[in-house]
Amino acid sequence: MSFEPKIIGFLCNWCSYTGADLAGVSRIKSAPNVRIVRTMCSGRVDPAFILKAFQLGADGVVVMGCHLGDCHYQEGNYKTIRRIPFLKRLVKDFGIDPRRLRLEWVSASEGDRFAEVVNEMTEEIRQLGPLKLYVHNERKNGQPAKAEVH
Amino acid sequence: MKQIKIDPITRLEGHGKIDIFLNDDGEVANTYFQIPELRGFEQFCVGRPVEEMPRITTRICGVCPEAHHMAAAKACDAVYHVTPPPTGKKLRELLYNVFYAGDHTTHFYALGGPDFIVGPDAPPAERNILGVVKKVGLEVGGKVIEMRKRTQEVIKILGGKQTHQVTSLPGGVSKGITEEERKLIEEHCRWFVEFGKFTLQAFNDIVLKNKAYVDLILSDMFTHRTYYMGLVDEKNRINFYDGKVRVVDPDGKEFVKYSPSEYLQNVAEHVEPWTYLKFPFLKKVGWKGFIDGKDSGIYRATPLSRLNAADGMPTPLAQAEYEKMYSTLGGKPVHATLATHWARIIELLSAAEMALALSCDPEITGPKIRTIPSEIPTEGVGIVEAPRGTLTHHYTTDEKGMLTKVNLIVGTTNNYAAISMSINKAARGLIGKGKQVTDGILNTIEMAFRAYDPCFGCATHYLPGKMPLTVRIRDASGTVLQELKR
Amino acid sequence: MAKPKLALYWAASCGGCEIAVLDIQEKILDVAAAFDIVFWPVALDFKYDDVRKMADKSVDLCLFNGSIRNSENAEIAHLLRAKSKILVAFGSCALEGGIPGLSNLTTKEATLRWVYKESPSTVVQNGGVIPQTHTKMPEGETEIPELWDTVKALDQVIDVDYYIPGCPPQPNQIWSVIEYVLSGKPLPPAGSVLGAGTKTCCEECSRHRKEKKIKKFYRPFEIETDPNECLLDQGIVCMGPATRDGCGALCPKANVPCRGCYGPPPNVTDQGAKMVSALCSVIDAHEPEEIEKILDQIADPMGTFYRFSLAHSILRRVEKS
Amino acid sequence: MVTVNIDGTRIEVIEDTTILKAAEKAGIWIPTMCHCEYFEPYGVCRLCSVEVVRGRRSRIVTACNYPVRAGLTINTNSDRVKWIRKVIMELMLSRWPNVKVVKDMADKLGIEKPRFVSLERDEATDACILCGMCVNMCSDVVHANVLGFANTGIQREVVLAFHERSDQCIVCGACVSVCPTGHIKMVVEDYKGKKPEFTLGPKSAISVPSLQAVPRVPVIDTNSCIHFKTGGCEICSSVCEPNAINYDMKDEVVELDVGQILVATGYDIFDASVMAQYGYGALDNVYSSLEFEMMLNSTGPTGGKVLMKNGKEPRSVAILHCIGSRDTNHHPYCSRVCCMYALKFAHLVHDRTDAAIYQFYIDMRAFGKGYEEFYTRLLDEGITMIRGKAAEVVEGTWSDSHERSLMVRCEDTLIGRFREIPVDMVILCNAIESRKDSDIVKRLFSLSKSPDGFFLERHPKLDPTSTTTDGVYIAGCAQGPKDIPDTVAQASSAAARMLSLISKGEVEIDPIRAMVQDEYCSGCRICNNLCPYSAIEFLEDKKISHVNEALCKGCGTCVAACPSSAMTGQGFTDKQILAEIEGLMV
Repeated sequence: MSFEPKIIGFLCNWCSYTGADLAGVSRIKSAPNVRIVRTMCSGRVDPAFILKAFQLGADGVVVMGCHLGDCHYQEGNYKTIRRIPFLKRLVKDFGIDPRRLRLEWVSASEGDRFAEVVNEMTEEIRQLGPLKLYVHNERKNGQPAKAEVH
Repeated sequence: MKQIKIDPITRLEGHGKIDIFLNDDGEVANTYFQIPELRGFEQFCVGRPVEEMPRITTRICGVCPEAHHMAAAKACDAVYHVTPPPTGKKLRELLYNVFYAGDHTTHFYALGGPDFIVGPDAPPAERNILGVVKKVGLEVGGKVIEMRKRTQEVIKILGGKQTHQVTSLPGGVSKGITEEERKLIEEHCRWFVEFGKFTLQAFNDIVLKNKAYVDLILSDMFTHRTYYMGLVDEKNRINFYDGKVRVVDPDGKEFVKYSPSEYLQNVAEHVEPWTYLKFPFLKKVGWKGFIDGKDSGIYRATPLSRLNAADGMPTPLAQAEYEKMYSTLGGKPVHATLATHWARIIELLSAAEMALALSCDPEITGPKIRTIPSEIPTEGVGIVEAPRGTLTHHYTTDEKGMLTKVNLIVGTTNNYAAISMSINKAARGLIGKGKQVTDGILNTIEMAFRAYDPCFGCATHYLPGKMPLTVRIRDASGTVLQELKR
Repeated sequence: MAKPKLALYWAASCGGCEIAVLDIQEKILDVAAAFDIVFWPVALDFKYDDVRKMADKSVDLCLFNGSIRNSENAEIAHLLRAKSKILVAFGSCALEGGIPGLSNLTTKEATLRWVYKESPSTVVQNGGVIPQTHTKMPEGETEIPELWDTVKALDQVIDVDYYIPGCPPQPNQIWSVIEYVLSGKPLPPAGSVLGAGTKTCCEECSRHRKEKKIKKFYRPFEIETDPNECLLDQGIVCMGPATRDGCGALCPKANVPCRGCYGPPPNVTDQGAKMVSALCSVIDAHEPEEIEKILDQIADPMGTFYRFSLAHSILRRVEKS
Repeated sequence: MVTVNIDGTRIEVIEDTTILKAAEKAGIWIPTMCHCEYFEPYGVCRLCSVEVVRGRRSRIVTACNYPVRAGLTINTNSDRVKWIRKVIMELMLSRWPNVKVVKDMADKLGIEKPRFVSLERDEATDACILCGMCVNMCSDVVHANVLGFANTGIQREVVLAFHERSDQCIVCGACVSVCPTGHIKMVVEDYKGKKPEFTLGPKSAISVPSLQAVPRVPVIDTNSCIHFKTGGCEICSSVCEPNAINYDMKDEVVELDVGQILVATGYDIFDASVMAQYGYGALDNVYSSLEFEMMLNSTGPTGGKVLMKNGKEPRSVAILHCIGSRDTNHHPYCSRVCCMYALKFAHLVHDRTDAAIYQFYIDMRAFGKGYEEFYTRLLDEGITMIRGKAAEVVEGTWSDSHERSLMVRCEDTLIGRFREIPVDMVILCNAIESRKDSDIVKRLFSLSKSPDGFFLERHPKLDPTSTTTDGVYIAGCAQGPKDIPDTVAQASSAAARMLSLISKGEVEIDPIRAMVQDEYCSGCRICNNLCPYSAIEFLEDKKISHVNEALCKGCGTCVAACPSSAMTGQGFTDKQILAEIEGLMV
């Protein structure tokens, strides 16, 4: 049984989420590994969400938003390009391969691109293998537990 | 083979612990004074911006954060090749001297004092600050607390926070003082000087007038012939904040005098597998194990050591007391560990005088408090005299000023070997075949190293200031034969 | 009626918290008067065994400071938890790991290697010695606790009833809590933070704040700052906005930026991530390269944003590579 | 007013009107060869010479520029006048025997053959007769001053200054238009670029933009108008009696505050010239649907006649479906309207000509009400339906002659044969595509586009007229190809939606909004700058930030940025999202 990466995807409501929807409607094949969280704008994605996703066992996180200039809220995604790349560094400092965190622009009309990104990332993460973090030891049967490992 | 555990004594980075091993005929085979914890600042500070060190290293010790704050600040200056403007330097020194006065006070009254003022054999229930109050008079307790309060107030003004100061930056300090603040500080400093005089007077009346005490001080059990280390100014007078490190040999002759950047040529650290704390020694003499004398690299860095290593005090009143002490105890150097208490209160007075002088210095309220570094940061060593020993901070950074190497030799560490010896000596003298291990024994052992005011004794500054101590005598199998609790 | 029983303990910490307790000055005598202090190794001669002998829940209030760094710390933490009715995580270290928590940036191995083998002043004989938990000495075996690889906050090891933040907690705050407890008023819901506000450091900071727009970051020593303007507005990374109030904004008042010792505000899970989000948002640039350039000026993000909270952050520690 | 007597008739005219005008008024013809309404008469041809009698004295003057005075007596027909004209005409005829205007004038004046033989005899039919009208036009009217006379006597000639072509010439063609002999010609040199969108017949600088234009008034194309180039001409205003022409009129931007907007920006037609195989833009008589539509228009350039470039009626017409539509290389979608207008074209061509009509289709989509019926009716009209997309259009020859014509090649999938069909005219059914500038519009209203490039509706089934932006609606081909009834339906529904809101007087907004929890906000002002709708204000008195819920659109950027999490996003709170993540990870 090969390793199936768990990827959390934060999708902006207006472009990427619609794009993902389109991919579905147009029956475009894409890996089932990305589990989608819808936010109104990629600018809503708090770095803490991403770290939390890793903490809870996500092998990768992808944030998708409108192309620059296309933001439904004028410039929400400009906040995103300031946060995510910097968070990438932080994630790297935490010892997590920065390739596990992605920022992608997918517009409402790019169902195919959505699928492409998802497939590509799934493959990449599969290559990287499962993410092992110290915090994972703190979870027992899904519930946070007092750490056993030192 | 029996084993005696004393646990916990108290702490530096954990809780001190004494293992006393008895051989089969009940004689002390050996003693191990263990420091069971390590927080590894040297390692996790790597990668931090060097200018943050004065704010990070304060957390090494919450009792003497000022010392680390200053050592770090001086190391930063060295790293950035800047000299603080006069006002900046004086503000730091003022803060430091006030801290000294406060720190020595609490130690003397809460910890060292009781042994003498109340008496070493007095029942432990009375051998604490309250006992001191009873003996010296009610107002003393209040005075001690007020001393703390006043020093804390000054420190808060100069350091930004009472504990874990923040104001020192590479090239100076972040905050100057107003004339109003200066006035307030000056007033406090005058009070400190008075308090210093009062303390020496009390010591004089109660201890020196008591032959038994003087004998105790000079007794062999509390004597070690070692090297002595201390920071001195260009006139070889004691200086807590700045200057060169001077080391004198057991005969009191100058052995070496080096500037901070040369510390590596002169000091090295020995590692033992049974404790997390390292044992510094004089590199040029070498590590010969836990023995004293001229051939052993073991040295001491205590108030007494500083007095031994210096030719005098920087201030008049203290200088007088200095001379008095040596004349009383038969000239330099003094090897009697317990004399450290005396030396300590002389330093107290000196620090108070220094502080007063600085607080009256017209430059102290000057506007130029910081020089902005312009050179590429490289490497630097900062050394100050912590109340409990010479404190060394050594940083190396990349061209951005991010730390690549950190090495620290903390005050008490200097005395670790000496303390171990003192304990060993005391134990050997007290525990033996047929001798009952009594409370008195515990206290005497305690006195042996309490004099060093070890930083893992910081804790014992506290009211009511009794050293917690338990002795369990176990046989080899570990079953407790006898338990003693004070 | 009998006085309530008070216990104080420190694990891996610097002792500053205890000093802070003393810094309530003369009121310390009131505390001594009001409480029956049953355990305070730094001050009173009670031993672990005494505590072990106590009945469960016999201690009314336990102030626990210091992070959990070795087997001994953990053991006592569990012990005191069992014996105490109310156990309070006292100070940054107990709350969120504090400065020692920065050890989670590195590993136990690296630390031991540097301290006992590589540091310039250390003498390395025959390959070097590293302290062992058990050492056979000629006279017998000595024992010291095992150093942990990861520093933990107290509530990662035991359940904690209340939290008092600060490095150290400010004396006035400590006193206000003690006063409250003595007053016998009903206690706040378990898990609450005491001795601090619900807002942020900015609340207590008197500096004038403008709409945030940052073009360049400076390090505290690089510029002369205007004592009346918000430090962040002047490009100095200040943790104030993401730090709970209660300290009285002492650091900004001393012209140095806040480093976040009072921990995250009530609703924030991860102080560092929050600060990253906030800071990045106010960068005044649109071009990726330019943004990159500005963000590069932030020295040591990990050590700054997680100065006190790393051990209690979402990811706890840096993964060993 | 003065009274004059022309050939015995007395007429009243305004003083100083020229004799020529006066005579015209009296209905008397005076021959001229260099006179033109638009510039000052300068009497070079002398053909308009008349005899003016004052008292006893009489003299010959040129009628074109001689002002009348009270009591003048004018003879336009005296022997003396006739003789003069005869001589002038004979001289001209002898020099330019084959120039039409000269010959015609000679006939008019009853001259068969000149008595002279000119040394400068010029046989050309389009010789320059030195009337100078071009020169005057260029200088007096156009103000370009490019043309002028050189030399004198028989060497006289019209030239460009220094015989050089000059940048002064704006190629307005005014000289061409006045040249009586066609000596001056417009020559199009090195033709560049694709042809202008619509090219049936010439178009003047001032014209009614389209026949359906509202208001239906002419506008001046400042790019081609002479006046806007040289400041000259102004002929239109000189002929416009109500003086309605105003050259100073400028475009003005009018700003309106509106609560709702209907985006009905329509469509562009697919540029067929990118499909070289159909020869659009390269071959004559290959028209786009829109061009042909124009041709069919009764008020169009051909008055509704179906004509080829050469003015003849086509003998056969090919209508090619799906040019750019249903074509993976261009637009995969069906443009929906082509099949039906193609049938309409066929019907009208059938109506107005005897041409044979071929439809090349992939398959017929007559889906609308009454459409299928129309289709069957067309079949009865005898149109040839060829199932198979035309492969290419090439130049060919007409079957029974060597006459050049067009040839459509295709595979007839019904008979499974490859066919070549010669036709005179080809009509392309261009695809409907989104406007070139639709991206700008899209950003302006923060809309989204579907892959086909048309604006995206909020929901394809349940909400086809409104968009993701509150208060902005779409209708017509901006949303996707559709025919008139569908467009009208969609537009009306959008209008209804908007009206309902107006009558309601208040708008409902999503509950998804950011909100500041005052008890947690310390006014660090991180959020203040983040809101593109400036919904976040800083309350100086309370020293905290506040969200104006009416302005907030709920993007949540400020929520993510708030370092104290005092800002919370209703509907998307940290709690909710974190719970969601947890749910996803188990």
